[in-house]
Amino acid sequence: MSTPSDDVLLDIHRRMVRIRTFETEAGRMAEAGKIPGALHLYVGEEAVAAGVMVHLSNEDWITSTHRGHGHLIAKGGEFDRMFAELFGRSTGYCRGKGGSMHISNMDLGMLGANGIVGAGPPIAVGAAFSTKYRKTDRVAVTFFGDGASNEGSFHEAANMAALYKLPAIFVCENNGYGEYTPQAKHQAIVDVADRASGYGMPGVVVDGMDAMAVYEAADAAIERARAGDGPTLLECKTYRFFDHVGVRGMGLTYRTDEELAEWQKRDPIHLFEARLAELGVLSKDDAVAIHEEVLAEVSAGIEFAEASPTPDPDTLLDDVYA
Amino acid sequence: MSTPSDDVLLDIHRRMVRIRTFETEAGRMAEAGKIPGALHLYVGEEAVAAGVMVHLSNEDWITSTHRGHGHLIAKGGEFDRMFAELFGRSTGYCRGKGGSMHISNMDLGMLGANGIVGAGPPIAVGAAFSTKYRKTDRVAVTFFGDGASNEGSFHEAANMAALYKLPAIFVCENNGYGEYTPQAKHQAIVDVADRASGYGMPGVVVDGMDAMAVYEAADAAIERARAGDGPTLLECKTYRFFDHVGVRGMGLTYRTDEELAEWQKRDPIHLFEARLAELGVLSKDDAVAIHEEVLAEVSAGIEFAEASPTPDPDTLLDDVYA
Amino acid sequence: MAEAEQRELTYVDAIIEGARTILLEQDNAFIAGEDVGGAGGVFGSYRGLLDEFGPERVVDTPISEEGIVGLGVGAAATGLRPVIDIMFMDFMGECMDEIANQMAKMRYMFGGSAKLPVTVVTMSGGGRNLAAQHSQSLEAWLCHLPGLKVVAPSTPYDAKGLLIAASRDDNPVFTVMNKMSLANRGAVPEESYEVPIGEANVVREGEDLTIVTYSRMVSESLSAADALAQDGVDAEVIDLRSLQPIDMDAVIESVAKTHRAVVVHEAVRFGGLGGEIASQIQELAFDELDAPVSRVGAPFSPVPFSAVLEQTYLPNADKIVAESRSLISA
Amino acid sequence: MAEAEQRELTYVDAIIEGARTILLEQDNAFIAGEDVGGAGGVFGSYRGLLDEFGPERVVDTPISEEGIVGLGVGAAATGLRPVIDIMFMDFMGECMDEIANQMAKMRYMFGGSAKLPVTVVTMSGGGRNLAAQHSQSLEAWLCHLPGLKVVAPSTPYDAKGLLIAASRDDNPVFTVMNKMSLANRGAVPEESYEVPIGEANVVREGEDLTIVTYSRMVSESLSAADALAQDGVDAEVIDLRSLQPIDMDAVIESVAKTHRAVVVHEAVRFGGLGGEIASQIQELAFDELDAPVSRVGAPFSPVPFSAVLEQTYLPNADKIVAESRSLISA
Ligand SMILES: Cc1ncc(C[n+]2csc(CCOP(=O)(O)OP(=O)(O)O)c2C)c(N)n1
Ligand SMILES: Cc1ncc(C[n+]2csc(CCOP(=O)(O)OP(=O)(O)O)c2C)c(N)n1
Ligand SMILES: [Mg+2]
Ligand SMILES: [Mg+2]
Repeated sequence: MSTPSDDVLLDIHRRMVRIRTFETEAGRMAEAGKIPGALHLYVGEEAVAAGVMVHLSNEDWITSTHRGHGHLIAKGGEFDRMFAELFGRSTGYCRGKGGSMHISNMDLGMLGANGIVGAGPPIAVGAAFSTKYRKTDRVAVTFFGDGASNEGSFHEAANMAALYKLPAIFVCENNGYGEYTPQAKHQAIVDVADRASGYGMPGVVVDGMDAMAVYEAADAAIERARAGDGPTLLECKTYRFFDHVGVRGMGLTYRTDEELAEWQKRDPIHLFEARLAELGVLSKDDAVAIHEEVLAEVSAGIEFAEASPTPDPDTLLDDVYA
Repeated sequence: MSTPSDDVLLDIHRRMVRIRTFETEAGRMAEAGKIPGALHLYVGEEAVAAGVMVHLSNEDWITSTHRGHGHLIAKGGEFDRMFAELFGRSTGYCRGKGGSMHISNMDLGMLGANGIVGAGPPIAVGAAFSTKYRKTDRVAVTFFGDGASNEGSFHEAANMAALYKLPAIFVCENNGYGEYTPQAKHQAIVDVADRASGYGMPGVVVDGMDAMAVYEAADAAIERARAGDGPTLLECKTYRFFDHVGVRGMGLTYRTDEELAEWQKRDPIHLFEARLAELGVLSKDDAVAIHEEVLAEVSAGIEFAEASPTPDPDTLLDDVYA
Repeated sequence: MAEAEQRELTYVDAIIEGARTILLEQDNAFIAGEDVGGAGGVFGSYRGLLDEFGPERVVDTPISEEGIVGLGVGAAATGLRPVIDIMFMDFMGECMDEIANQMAKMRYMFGGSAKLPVTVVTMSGGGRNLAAQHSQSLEAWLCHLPGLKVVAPSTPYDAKGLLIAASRDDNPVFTVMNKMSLANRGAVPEESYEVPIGEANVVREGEDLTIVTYSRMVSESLSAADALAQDGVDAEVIDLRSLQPIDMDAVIESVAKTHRAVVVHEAVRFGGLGGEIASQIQELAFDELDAPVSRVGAPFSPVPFSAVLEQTYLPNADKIVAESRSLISA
Repeated sequence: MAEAEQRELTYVDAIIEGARTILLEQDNAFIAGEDVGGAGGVFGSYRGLLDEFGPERVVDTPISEEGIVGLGVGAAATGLRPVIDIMFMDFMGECMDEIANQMAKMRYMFGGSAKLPVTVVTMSGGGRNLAAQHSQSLEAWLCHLPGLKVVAPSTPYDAKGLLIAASRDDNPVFTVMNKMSLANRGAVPEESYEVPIGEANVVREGEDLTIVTYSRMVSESLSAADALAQDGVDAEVIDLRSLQPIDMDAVIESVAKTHRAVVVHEAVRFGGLGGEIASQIQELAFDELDAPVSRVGAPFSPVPFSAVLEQTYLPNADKIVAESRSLISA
């Protein structure tokens, strides 16, 4: 493995900032009543999407989850069309038909957020089958949560991927909770990666708050996949800083403020910025400038969305069939 | 663990002989056109059912598979009502409504053969939940094949059983094939037991042709369950001497005569009889007598079934609802 | 009814009270599902029950719908009386085998020797901008499965009473709740009571037209009936409450009086339960009919996200009025 | 048609030929399912294809229906044209999420940016003493799902032609085959051809009564028509072939002529597709009807094992005759 160039480091950083800023503002918009439906935000988990996606091109496929904005942004999603989708406008990526839980962009190789927990892995296996069938060196990455790892669909997909030696990477974003249920109350194991050996694939645990660690582990898994050696289960230990839905959600007491504060000390963006500063790649001022630049883009995206029309009711029955 | 008494050894032996004789004659009846539908025979795998079931009472529950006669016989099923069911008679265990794939007896704690591969484990988890809820020391054993271990239902059930520390035992009857597909073409692992650690339960591999080995491993797993320490995944390596369906089935070439012959050298009944002879528990003559005795019972069962009436068409809509 | 019984509750509180009653009355009853315990259900429909009854009887599960339903099947067959929560009806896709091939058929396949007293609680319907995978009304799948019973309460009163009835039934019963009705208020007696499964409720009497409906479309139908009354059209509204078995006697009695019927549900019209009901009406009361039995249901598309599209999509009082008017003029 | 085209094939051989044609014509097509490769399918419907096309294109899968359908969804969305085999239709319970929430809805949820050219092949129906979990006809579940197409061939000719049409369609299409029809023989052209999806086939012309049906019940309906002819009743028989979309124009045209209709399917009558069809007939042709639209379907129970019970259970020519007679005398 080669150490990443400065450009790559800055790229990872920018992807994280883009996610953080988009999500924070999306949360604000939701609280202002501008985003209907359910909004599952990715704040706190940015290092995972950024550290994986920086390895991928538009020809590599990903499947996502209900918590999907971060994946789409890291894969190249544009703020204007994303906000437009969340706002339910016809200029959105899904023309207002999908919303947050189905946001997608086929041109970017992003096979959709998904409202069904665990539905992604089998689809990613299909995408990986596809790239192998066509003898390309492209991969498919499926993101899923600790909670999702208990769905049978994950099991079936993992087994098939290993059996066919498909170029698939199973990225478990273990944020310690499935909705309001802590991991210890939904599975008797600590590391989801322990499931890998049961399929005949390597299982790797990585600090999901450390973008560099994710970058390196993803690199190895993707290289392995591209080399034809089959899938890897890559578990990233992370934490969501917002609630399961929205920013503060239902106000349940399923986790403590102390626990949150403890994890926030390891904010993936702060950690990475400190690292980049250490390496002399990014000064504090430059970082601030990037945050401001991105915030301006986000604001422009929101303006675009707000100025966009709602879908014409006559489009209701469009695109049920091809 | 205590070594089994002579009585227990003879009990295991008799259960195996009962299965072998019943299945062999059932195969003959099917070839004679007397048993409609699909018949999945258990010949070759007797040590598994016998070695496990000898530990259980009628208050312990089991779930079975499409290949379920052996489990029911080992759990105490009677030949007459079993043949009656296979023949589709009103005196059958299911009054002719279930047939081979749904044969069951609630009084014996047998929650049915099952036509759906992988459907049993979640039901067994429910039964185990039930015995724990009522604070009994009863267990639930779920039998399933190597092929079934790739169904998501197995995964979900295993995770739940481990999570709740339920008194459940997952017995994988690995006969090397799911229908006509060899294990190497349906999973990238050799030992299904390797999946156990991914749920947080012990996984044990045992020679499924050796009734004594199964007996001992099942004893440990059941003791563990009764003690409140949770489930075990017990993989028994075995082989079916007949085809997937019926005796000779579709005449496919998915496995070789040599492979079959190799396994037949380790016929579980022959092995066990040799062992019992060595131990001085069962002479050759006594063994022959037992086989004859059982064959007579089987013949009586067939006679009973043949003399039994077919169901009254007026019972068609009975028992859809309680 | 005595004054004390006029206490009002929301639909969601009525579900809580029904569930609590079940746990109080039946030692062998327990509730299991995703986030039903610590979180009290994502709709709040089990709030407080974990604290009152403990984790043995209010069981948080992993996200494993097939495992959860299997747990219910196995526990019911072996003597317990599970109440299984499937958070959104849309998630039935993950567990249809345990529903259709095990729960619905076990008793029959076993020749009557097993009993499956399992209650499934689930949430249906759109209106909350939750898009295609969290807004469906899939009761037609269930009603086509011999061995299951299906109820769909429209009011807090029925939600509590049908839930209790379901739990006392020795068969699998699906109680299909509606997520847009959760905050609706209505009179709910404090004591335990059953709404009998299989009995429809004539919620408005009328002479000119019968609207046959259930769940959230009952209130839309009542609004439609009010609007129609302005035109001098007197609509009778029947709340089926129970979809399997279905009280066709009540429907036919009404149609024999009104000679016109419209069947209304939120589910997709094509292949929905309305087809069965409309067919039965014309089979059983052909000579009574002055016009074809018509149907109001969702158009043939997934549920869209955007509010303007979703509101265009959903059946409502206006559409019921329009359909009724064209029926009257037919 | 030329002489050479009068070649006869069995229904199962017609499926093989259809599948082979697909693999020959479309480089991006592959077949995946349990035992489709080495075993050639448990019904023999893919016999020889592994040898001819190799394991990349004829793919044996683990017993993982949700994984298999997901494979089809993911492969189709990314440019391949999968043919996915679900051995028995009854096993759909294991994969309804990938069918209903992913395959059927992905295109719509994505605002039209995805294309899902996936064909699913599955076997329906009873008659082989396979009992409750291997004998069902669950097409009603599928037809209620916007985004899917559903066809159900009754003859070898249609089996091949609809399978090819399905594979060329850019939408998910279920081809619901029938396991009692496998040995039936009929004329099948050797070359490639399509039976257009959405077009019914009038398989017998008649004046007195329209029998609307599909799949195996077509032959039962034709037998019934022969028996009715003895009584002087001249029945028209319509083979729908395609259930979603459904050719109601053909049905209404016929009913406008005969003024009487009976809808026949093997599926459980309650909640089956017959309800939709009967409802539409009376909606669209109320004034043409001289009698209620009646329906023949299976009674409300799981499919029993024992031959005597199963034969009592299954719809057949006799039941169609009886229903038709009572319709004529109505
Ligand atoms: C099949 C299914 N079951 C349940 C849900 C409800 N649900 C939505 S998100 C969620 C928790 C998912 O947990 P996890 O996979 O850990 O992802 P996280 O939310 O933590 O990112 C649940 C239960 C669903 N959407 N789909
Ligand atoms: C859900 C489901 N998928 C597929 C089948 C068809 N089928 C019946 S038995 C079988 C093979 C099962 O293999 P295994 O679990 O190893 O059991 P074995 O037959 O070897 O005892 C298959 C695929 C089924 N009955 N149910
Ligand atoms: Mg999580
Ligand atoms: Mg096997």
